[in-house]
Amino acid sequence: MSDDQAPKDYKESFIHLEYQYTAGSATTTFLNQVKEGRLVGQSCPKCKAVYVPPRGSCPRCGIATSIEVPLTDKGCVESFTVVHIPIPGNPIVPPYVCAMIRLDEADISFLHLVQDIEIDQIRIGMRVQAVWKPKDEWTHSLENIKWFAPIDEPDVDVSTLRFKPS
Amino acid sequence: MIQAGVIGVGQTNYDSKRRDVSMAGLVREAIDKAMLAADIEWDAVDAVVLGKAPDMFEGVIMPELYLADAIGAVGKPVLRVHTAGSVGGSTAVIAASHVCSGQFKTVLTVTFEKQSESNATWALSPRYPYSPHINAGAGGYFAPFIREYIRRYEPPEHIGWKVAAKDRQNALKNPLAHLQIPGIDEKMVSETPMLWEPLRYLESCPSSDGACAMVITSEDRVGSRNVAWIRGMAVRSEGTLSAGRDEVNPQGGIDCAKDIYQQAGIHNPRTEIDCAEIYVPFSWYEPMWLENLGFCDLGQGWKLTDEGVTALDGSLPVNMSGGVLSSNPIGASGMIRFGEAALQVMGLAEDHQVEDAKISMGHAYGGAAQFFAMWIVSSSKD
Amino acid sequence: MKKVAVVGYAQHKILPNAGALNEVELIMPVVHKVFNDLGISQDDIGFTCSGSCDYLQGAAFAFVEGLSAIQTSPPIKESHVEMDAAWALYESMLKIKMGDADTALIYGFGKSSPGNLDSIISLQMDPYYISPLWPDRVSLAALQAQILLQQKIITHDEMMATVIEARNNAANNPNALLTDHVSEDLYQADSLISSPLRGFDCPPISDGASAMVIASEDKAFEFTDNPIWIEGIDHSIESSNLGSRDLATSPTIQNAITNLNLKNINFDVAELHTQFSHEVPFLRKLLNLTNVPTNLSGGPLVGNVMMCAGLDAIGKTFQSLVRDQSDHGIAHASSGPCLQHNMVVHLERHK
Amino acid sequence: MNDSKINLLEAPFELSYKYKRSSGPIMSKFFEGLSQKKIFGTKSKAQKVFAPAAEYDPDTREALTEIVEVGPGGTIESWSWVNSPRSHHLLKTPFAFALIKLDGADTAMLHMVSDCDESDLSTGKKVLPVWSENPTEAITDINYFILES
Repeated sequence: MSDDQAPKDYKESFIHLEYQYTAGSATTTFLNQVKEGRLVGQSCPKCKAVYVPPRGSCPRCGIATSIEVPLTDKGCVESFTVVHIPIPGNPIVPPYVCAMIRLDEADISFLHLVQDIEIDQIRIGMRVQAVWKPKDEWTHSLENIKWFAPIDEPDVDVSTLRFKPS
Repeated sequence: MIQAGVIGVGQTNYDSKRRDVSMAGLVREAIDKAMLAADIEWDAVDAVVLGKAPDMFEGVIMPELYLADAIGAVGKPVLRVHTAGSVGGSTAVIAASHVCSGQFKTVLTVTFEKQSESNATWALSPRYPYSPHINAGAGGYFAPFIREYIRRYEPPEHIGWKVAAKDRQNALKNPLAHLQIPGIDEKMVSETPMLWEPLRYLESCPSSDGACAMVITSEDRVGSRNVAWIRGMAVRSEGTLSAGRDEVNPQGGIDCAKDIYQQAGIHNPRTEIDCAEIYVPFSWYEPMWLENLGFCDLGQGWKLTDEGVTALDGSLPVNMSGGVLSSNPIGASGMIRFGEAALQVMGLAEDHQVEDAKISMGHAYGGAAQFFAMWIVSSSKD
Repeated sequence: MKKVAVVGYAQHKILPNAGALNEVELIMPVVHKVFNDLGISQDDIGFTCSGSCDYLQGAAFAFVEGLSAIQTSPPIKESHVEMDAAWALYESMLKIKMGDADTALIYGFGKSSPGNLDSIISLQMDPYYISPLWPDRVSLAALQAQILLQQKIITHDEMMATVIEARNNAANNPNALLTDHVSEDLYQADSLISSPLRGFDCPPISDGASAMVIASEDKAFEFTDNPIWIEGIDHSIESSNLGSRDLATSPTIQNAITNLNLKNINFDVAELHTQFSHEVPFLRKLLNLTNVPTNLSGGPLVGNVMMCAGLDAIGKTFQSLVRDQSDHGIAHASSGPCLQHNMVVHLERHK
Repeated sequence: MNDSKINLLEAPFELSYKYKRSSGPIMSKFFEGLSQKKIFGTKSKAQKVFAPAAEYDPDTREALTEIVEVGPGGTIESWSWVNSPRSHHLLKTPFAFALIKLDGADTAMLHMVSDCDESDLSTGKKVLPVWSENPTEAITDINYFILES
């Protein structure tokens, strides 16, 4: 339990717990599509907000998001940060760009990487598209998308992206 | 509603590692100080309310069970609150609710974190199946919101440095504060390494061990004690991944602030509130929250910071104690804001006292800027 | 002080493994059910409070995920206890009594199937002296059972009768997880997990969620013709030092009896948060419930959703009083090893 | 959303951390003692002896500071026999969790009893600690207790 190198002022207490993760139906459905290279969101039957990745609910309305909405793998950078420090357990070498990616037609963003561009050229509103791994490496994970890369389209005014219920 | 007030605040000294005490010892240190300040004995305590952030920080599940003896709760009701980073604030609100409901006369409340027991990033970010390696810690999560604030209102770059330097200068007047950086100034902050653009090392909160406790009592038990009257308190929550949220200026924060101002009869917070302890874990959150809390119009918060309004000698001092940027035992960080607000109107803030402070605000937020807890305390009852 | 009534309650069917359902998918149906029963929506709710435990499924901030099941636009007054949702009810009641809200939604959820509950519960113990020995929840409960048996406060036969009765009662509970009949022979043949507790004496690993709505005196009759009043509610905790407790009695239950003045009330029904069979006769004797129908739902022995089973005891008592038009019910919620933290609720049908 | 037809994604994961525990002055003395095969308790103002050394008296709520030596033998107050140890148990052969009141103490200590049969156990039986050969100043410096022969 304790390790001889440890300084005198604390003792190590090892806690090891094993779990079985189950993804739930909304996430399973989404990741099954991701494995085939498709991004499919879900929309709220009431306010029509489109969620990706879907988690099975619209927290605005407190109801299930039952309608599947196929999405493109294009979108824009809603905002971003440049990570300069190594994060324990994260194999990506800094500096790298972690961005809020808002897919076209989606009403929330998710975090992903942006590459294939000089870091100081990245800007809010920049248009990007997913760069997928080779098909034979696809699994049930958004890591099938290596990162998002810029595409030659005019920037978006992100203030127009705010969701308005229909 | 039954009137309630804070009659004692107790804080440990905050440090990166409080290896001199056990978890129980840490919590008890704050409690002993709060009870001494309140001048009460154990038999006066009717209930205990404990708050802290995720159990995974210390690897102790539902720690009120293990801490029952140390927090003096045996034979008494005890409640354990967990509302993410806002927990210290919501714990204070719930403790006060115990009194305002009329169920209890005097309540002891305590919050803590012993972050040195684990690594916060690990404890919060185990690698779950199917999830990509995107997590970049709390700073990585909040930095994009800050960048969006900067895009909207185009403040100069030094605003973040200024907040970071100001709060650490205040910490030099608070012997309990974790970070004590002699000679701290904007230049020193600006020369520290970039962590999560636009946040530099010294623009980010530390990881601390510490505990904060308060004694809250009803009007009829105050006696001749020095008291910070609770004039308004509220909580608000938003859904995490909810379409239409504005993470830069969350509606939950706006609504929560309006609620406490209305309870306290405050029409113009900028002129009527003498000072505020606001949850600022990353420098830019000072101007962002000043706007969210209605101290100024949107886009004007950075100007208040820039003009020195929020400095200890400004007209609206913010984070006189040094704030979260100087001490951050996560589970307690919100209650420290609430307790420091109380100390100001009790005139007990010593070297970081705002002269003649009569009305002050305590604020905490947590999660994805989605959980809010706030209160207004005053030296006068009405 | 304002009076507070329980006006609605819904429980998810208890599942051995709700794998297909994440926390949102467990919570949302019960919240909708209780809203639909009352003809209300989140807009009618003044305060929302939940109970859950991160470690059950191994995810920090499980409650944040769970909140996605609730309508949060506009932002809501909301809080969370890392406790059984019975304590979320307690907090909500304080909010109503102080006038901060007229109504409250309470929900609890727990999935014990993803992890190893035995080892998880070890981490509730003193982290220096006890949890490094990894005592499991059954062995800890068994230490109290042993003392109760030795001191003849309860008998083996009472434990067996409790198990048989729980299974029989479960037949009337559509949400129960275990409904198979257990005979005396079957019980006797069951192996000891941690003596004196057999498998049948322990609750099943359970997944589920429940929701409740409570309301102030002013609002209760707007929602229902059958409000059930929280006539009394009391909770307190015992020492964390297991070896300093007298496990043959329960000072916290005694506190509740005194504080709620329970001595002279003739209860029609009781639901106890008794996870292990020996706890049923023990608490029935302490609470003077020997002749009171107890755990008509089957209780935790037929379905034990962690962080929810205490709220369920209150909810089931509410349902009994409404269904049977009876007057007085008593419910119990508990937390910690060997009934360390106990809540007792006196529910009453008439105002 | 309750579509049982889809093949659910499932995968194991683990939470595995080394926590760094600091014991404070009272428990540090207790653990130091264990590494020297001594068991310390704490004595309250009312002369009640808590063992293992408690930091606080649950009833009077006082901080306990007076250290007294107890044991190393004690008596069983309650036990629970584990015939088939489960994955997290430290002992892999049948054993009991037991509440043991150490000689000279007024409160019991939770630990394990092994090297016996269940039928040998009863309340009031005397036990002795089996010390670890490699003490680490932890509660596990006592491997378990055995019945006094």
